[in-house]
Amino acid sequence: MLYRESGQFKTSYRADQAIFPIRQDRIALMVLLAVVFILVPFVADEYWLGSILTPLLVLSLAAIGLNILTGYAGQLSLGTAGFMAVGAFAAYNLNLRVPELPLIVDFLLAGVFAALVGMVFGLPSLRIKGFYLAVATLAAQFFIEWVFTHVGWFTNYSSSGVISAPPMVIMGVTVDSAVEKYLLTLVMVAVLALAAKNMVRSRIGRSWMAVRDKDVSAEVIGIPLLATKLSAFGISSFYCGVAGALWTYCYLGTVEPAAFDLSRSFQVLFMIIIGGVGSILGSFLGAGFIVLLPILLNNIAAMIGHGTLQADTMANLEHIIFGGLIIFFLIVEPHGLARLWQIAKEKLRLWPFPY
Amino acid sequence: MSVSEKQIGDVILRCDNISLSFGGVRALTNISIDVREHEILAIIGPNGAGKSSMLNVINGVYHPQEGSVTYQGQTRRAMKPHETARHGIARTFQNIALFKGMSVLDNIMTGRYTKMKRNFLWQALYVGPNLKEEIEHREVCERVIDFLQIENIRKTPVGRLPYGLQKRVELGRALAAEPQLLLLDEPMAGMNVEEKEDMCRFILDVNDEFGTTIVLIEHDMGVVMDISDRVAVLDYGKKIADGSPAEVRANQDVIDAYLGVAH
Amino acid sequence: MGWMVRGAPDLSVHDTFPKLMLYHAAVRGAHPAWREKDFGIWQTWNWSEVAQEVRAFAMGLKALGFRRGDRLAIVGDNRPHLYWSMLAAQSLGGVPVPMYQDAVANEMRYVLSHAEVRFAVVEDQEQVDKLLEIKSDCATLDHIIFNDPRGLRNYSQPFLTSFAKVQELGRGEESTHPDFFEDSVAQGKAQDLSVILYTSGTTGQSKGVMLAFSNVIMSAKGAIDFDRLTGDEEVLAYLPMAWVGDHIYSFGESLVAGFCVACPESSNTVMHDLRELGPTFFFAPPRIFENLLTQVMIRMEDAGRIKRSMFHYFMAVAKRCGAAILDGNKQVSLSDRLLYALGRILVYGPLLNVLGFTRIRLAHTAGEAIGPDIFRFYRSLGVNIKQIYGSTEASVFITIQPDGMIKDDTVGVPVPGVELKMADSGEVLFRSPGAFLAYFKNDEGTKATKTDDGWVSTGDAGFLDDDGHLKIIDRAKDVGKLNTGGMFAPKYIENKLKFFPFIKEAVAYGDGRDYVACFLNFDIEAVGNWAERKGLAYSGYNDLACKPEVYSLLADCVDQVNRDLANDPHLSASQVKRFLILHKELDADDGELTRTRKVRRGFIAEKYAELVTALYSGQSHCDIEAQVTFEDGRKGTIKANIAIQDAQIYQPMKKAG
Amino acid sequence: MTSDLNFFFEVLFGGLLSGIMYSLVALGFVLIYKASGVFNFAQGSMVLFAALTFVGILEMGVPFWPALLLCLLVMMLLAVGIERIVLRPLVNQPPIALFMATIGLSYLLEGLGQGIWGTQVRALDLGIEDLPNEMIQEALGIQVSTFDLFSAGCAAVLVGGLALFFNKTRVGLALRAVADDHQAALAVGIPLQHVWAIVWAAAGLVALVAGLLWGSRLGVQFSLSLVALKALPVLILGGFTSVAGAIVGGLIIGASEKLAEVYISTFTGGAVAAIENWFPYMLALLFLLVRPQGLFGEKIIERV
Repeated sequence: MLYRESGQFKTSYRADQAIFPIRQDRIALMVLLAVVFILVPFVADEYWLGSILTPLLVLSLAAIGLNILTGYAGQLSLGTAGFMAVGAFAAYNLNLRVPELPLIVDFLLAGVFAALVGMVFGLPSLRIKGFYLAVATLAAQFFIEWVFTHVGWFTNYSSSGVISAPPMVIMGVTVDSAVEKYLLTLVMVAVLALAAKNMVRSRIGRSWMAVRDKDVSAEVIGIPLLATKLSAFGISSFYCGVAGALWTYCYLGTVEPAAFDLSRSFQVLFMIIIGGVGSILGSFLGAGFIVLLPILLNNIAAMIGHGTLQADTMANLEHIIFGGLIIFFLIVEPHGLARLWQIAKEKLRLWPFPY
Repeated sequence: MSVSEKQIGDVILRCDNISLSFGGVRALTNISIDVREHEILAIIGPNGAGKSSMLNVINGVYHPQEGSVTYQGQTRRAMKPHETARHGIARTFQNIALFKGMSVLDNIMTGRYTKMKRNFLWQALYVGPNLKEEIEHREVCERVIDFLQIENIRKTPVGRLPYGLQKRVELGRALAAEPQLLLLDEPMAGMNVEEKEDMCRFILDVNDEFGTTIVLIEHDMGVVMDISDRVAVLDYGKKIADGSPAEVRANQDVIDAYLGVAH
Repeated sequence: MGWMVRGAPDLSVHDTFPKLMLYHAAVRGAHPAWREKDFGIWQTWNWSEVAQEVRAFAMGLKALGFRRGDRLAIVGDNRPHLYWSMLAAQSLGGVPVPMYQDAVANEMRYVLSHAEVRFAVVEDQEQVDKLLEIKSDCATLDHIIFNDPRGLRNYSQPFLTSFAKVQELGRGEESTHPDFFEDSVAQGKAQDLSVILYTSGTTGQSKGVMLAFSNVIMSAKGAIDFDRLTGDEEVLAYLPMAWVGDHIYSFGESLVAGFCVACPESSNTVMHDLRELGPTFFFAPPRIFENLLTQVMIRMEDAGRIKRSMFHYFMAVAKRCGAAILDGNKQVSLSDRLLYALGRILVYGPLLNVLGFTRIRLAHTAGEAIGPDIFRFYRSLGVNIKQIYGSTEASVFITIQPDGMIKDDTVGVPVPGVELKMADSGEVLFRSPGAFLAYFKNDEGTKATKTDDGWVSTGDAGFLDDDGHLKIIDRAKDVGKLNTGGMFAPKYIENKLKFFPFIKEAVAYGDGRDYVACFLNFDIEAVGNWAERKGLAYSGYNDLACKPEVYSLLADCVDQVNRDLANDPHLSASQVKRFLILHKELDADDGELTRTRKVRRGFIAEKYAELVTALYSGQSHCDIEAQVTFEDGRKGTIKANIAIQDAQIYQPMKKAG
Repeated sequence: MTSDLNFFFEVLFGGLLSGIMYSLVALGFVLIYKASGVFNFAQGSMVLFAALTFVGILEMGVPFWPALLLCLLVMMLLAVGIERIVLRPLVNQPPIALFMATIGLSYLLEGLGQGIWGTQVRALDLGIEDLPNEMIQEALGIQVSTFDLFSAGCAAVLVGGLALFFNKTRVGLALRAVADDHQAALAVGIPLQHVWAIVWAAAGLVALVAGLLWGSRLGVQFSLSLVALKALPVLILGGFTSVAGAIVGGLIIGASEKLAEVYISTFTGGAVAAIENWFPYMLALLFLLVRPQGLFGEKIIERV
């Protein structure tokens, strides 16, 4: 309805290949960025910033990571949380043992460590596919969880295994309020999301999708399968690793293996299924959906139940709803919210015509 | 209209005594085939004669137990398909093997994979050298799109295209690699007459405009006789004839192989 | 910052197209001049690039031996390179002869030999093959230059050269003759022959209309000033280059105003490219506007109920006040203005966007009468569409509808510089700076059309109304007289009838008769739908044709036409007095229509002589037996008893004062 | 030395017997995978659901055997329902989508089971002691749990029964045909959907047995669904399509897991504890690299 594409023709490939080739979309993006960078920090309270928006952003990042591996490269992973844990503990240990490094560098190196671990666990992907590979990533999940729980060095021999994250100082500025943590997360997520979008529309992204869609012809066209799959594992795990570090530093404030258990992996997997497999936008939509739905449910329950519903009933209800939604989306819209968004946009572009 | 004679050059691919078997089942027995530069060589034969296996040996999908493949003067043992791709061999498949989740343009862009150099960090940044590279290769792909006359479906996901167009896109993906040797596995299978004519035209044009050497498998004898310079006939994994279309047509073994098993 | 200067060229100095091109290259060199959708994007050349390209090509032509006065044929779809070939030829004092690209080899042979063409610039292999076929018959043709080399690699004829090769040759030539191009351009004069346009020969051999630079330039200039076009327009060049309309809209006006001309990717993608480009100024014959409207309506019918009713609601709003708002009428109520603004967001804007008219400031239509409903539809959406009247011999423009004074049934007022007068026969004559020099090698034809003092006959009959608007009613040769002395313009009446969606064809008689009577064919789809809604059972066309209900339906249409005619002092005598509905649809296979679906009035009158007699006899019924050709080619006869109905005749309106 | 050896055998036997328990769960996976190509991640949740339902019915005062029958009925209905509502609409989707759907399903079943029957831990007493069997101790001098023996017996009966069913009955033969080639099975007129329903029902039965055995050992609670995770390495080892593989794989995993835990923990002085979570996976993974199709799986030659 608001689209006026006629006359927005492209005279160069640069313009044609822009992420947002339509002017109205660019305007909408600018508005969105203005809202999340400027309006939200002013308007939102501590609860919203610290307990909803920050984890939402971090999980979006993890979902982007998983989407790169599963959505783009077609390699199903159930070890997302494990790779997040690597990032979290790497950031903690880097900070602890090499205090000279700036925190941002810690975060990025945390991602690199996660990438290396991810690539090790991606090695079997050359020989095994599908469920077998999923099981291999499950091995990574359990192994990593176990290592951080049982090898004391990683937790600096803390007796409880739960450590407070050290305070964050970035270029002399202490990041400790909810707003500051939110903004730090937002910047990291925005930059990395852009990088992810860029990769998936470049050579490496095409090679991932080629391997996903038809590995035989990918190889015949000159794409080395192992290197491509490993690159997907590595880059995906990098994103998960950075997300893990942010989860620890900006959201939880504590470093503990229990934050990265199998159910976290499933949570992120659900995000990409509901949000949209093979879509960067979908990663955000899915994270938003999965984070916000329980809050919405709780509020509804509080309204109608007047607090009579118990916590475990709520948990069960959540399980049922998420499980049901996963099945629903897989059956009805396997490409998730991102596809619904795309369809809506398409309708809007054709408005008032049906086609 | 005076059309200059086609120049057929030296042998660029030599398969020597290739034998291939799968768990005891012989697919190819002692096959030797030469392919000369600029020619169109058709491999024909009844179903199960080993035609596709032969292509798979040439581009490294299968590794023969015996024999050797000499390409551009280099004799090789086991080479991976992605390595042969780097050496200028491209192919299409009998059953369309496009990347279903990608657009026509992206499919064709993957054909440029081996020619692109920027690493993933540049790609993450996108602008600058990576964009320059993307655009350079886009230009090449646009020429392929123009050549195959698929401009109007450039951004359509390939899964939505009719069969004939998908075949054309697959050819486009192979062409984007600017191969010296192009292997086509039944490029016209399942097409109607008009689509077949178009495809013939494209194959001849590729051969003509770019000088690409083409090895193709085809069932439609009319097509084979029309467009190929040379025909090799396989039957039960053995080569039973090799020569010009006219020679092959007159060959008694070929007649027996085709007519002897008349249905 | 030369490109910021928006000054219009002084046409007394820059009096040829090559000079204008150099002017734009110098003054606003970075402004886009030509675009072509190719390789997925709109490849764009600015004015200074165009000047370079033309220069290189012209020098190449010179190297090939092109001399002043040589004719250069141009064959192909709209391509920038082909337009540049025209400029190159003109730069060298030569004359471009654009030809219809879909003509068969035989038709081309006539033009090529008649114009004594030495050089031909063609688009691709298809055209090369055509020319090779007839080359031996065209003694003068020395060189064929092709733009797209695809498939031509193995053509070894020495006279075949690629466009790029010629340019390469030209760049070499420049080093030895650096000033040749400028000198050659400077030698051109306003009065020089700039182009020969062959009219498509509907009757007899086509004639080569010779236009001087001043003809095209002054005509273009008149229209540009009339509609206040600027150098920032974007137009789409998609009509045949050989047609004068394209020559003016995509070439002449562009070079005078300096605006940008875009060529579509191919003839199949015109509508898509139109939508992408979103031109600011658009010319199309009525049938294109009609097709677009039909598509819109069909697609809208498939929309959901809510969207559909919203659409119809706002279309009604637009119908009520859209045109008035476009014309700057102050009488529109505030509520209507608000509704219209809302409609602009919800319906009109998206609709125009889908049509590719988002940026459109001005649209022209000509060639035949446009249906008033279609015309009003676009105007009510805010598209400033205007009818114009013109001809090849006038370098197009004779009249244009002025802003704020648009009438459905006139073609506007004379463009400044154009004088009009009516011959006694009712034929329209004009005299203008755009009037052609002469027909090429056809003095007889020239004399018959153009008087010594410059009056050119158009072949159309018409008159000026009280506001000075020209109204074209028919071809002059078809206009007859009623026995009562009134003017009878059959096509005018037929068109009026055909504008009703129920009426598919009409054949009017009246020349040498006492009154006007006509045959009607109804539109089986429209009337069929109507019948279904009415619950009227029918089996087919000839069943419906006998129904009194259908008669009364069409009688309403005839009645409406008669009311309109009564308002017109020139035509009030030619109201339809009697009509009948033909028992079969007029068909080209039966020779009743031409292949382009024009009625063959004389043939029909002969074939259905009894019916014509009956129309003028006062009978209420008539039996007829007619030959028909069925779809499978078999012939048969239909017998029918056809009713003849009288229509109400209205008194002519008396003008007050 | 003898005591060391005895200890080794004790550990080995214990491992093998608990391996049988893994096999039981793995069996459910294999049945469904073989017939419909679906990797049913929700098998573990079905185990939990079965145990919860059984305990729930018992708590309502229904005697043991009728409760078992009732529960069996519920499980079969559930299984058939899942096949119809979840899997049939996804029939032409890529296997990985089906897999993800079963992950969703496992969430749904966990929520549903606990929502209906409550989340607290319940004991389930089958009346068999989880104590060293005296007869064996006397005969062989090693300690083996009676309960383990009992479960092994149950598993053997179940496997035997299923083997009979599939080899001797018409439906069983149809199932095997389906497993070999869907298209061909359809072509010879085997009603695929009936076969699938029966297989799912059989999987429900297996889940019930596993649920009872595991439930009585671990208590009926949420973590019961995690036994499915134990079964995955078993599957990889044994191959997805082989009943025999499920049994042998279970034995290998069970034995090596116990041995590794005992011996590695001993070597490292207890510092490396609780490795049974990941050890089977690593083992399976290493095995995969050598033989991607599993012990009993068939090698697939990819044709291009």
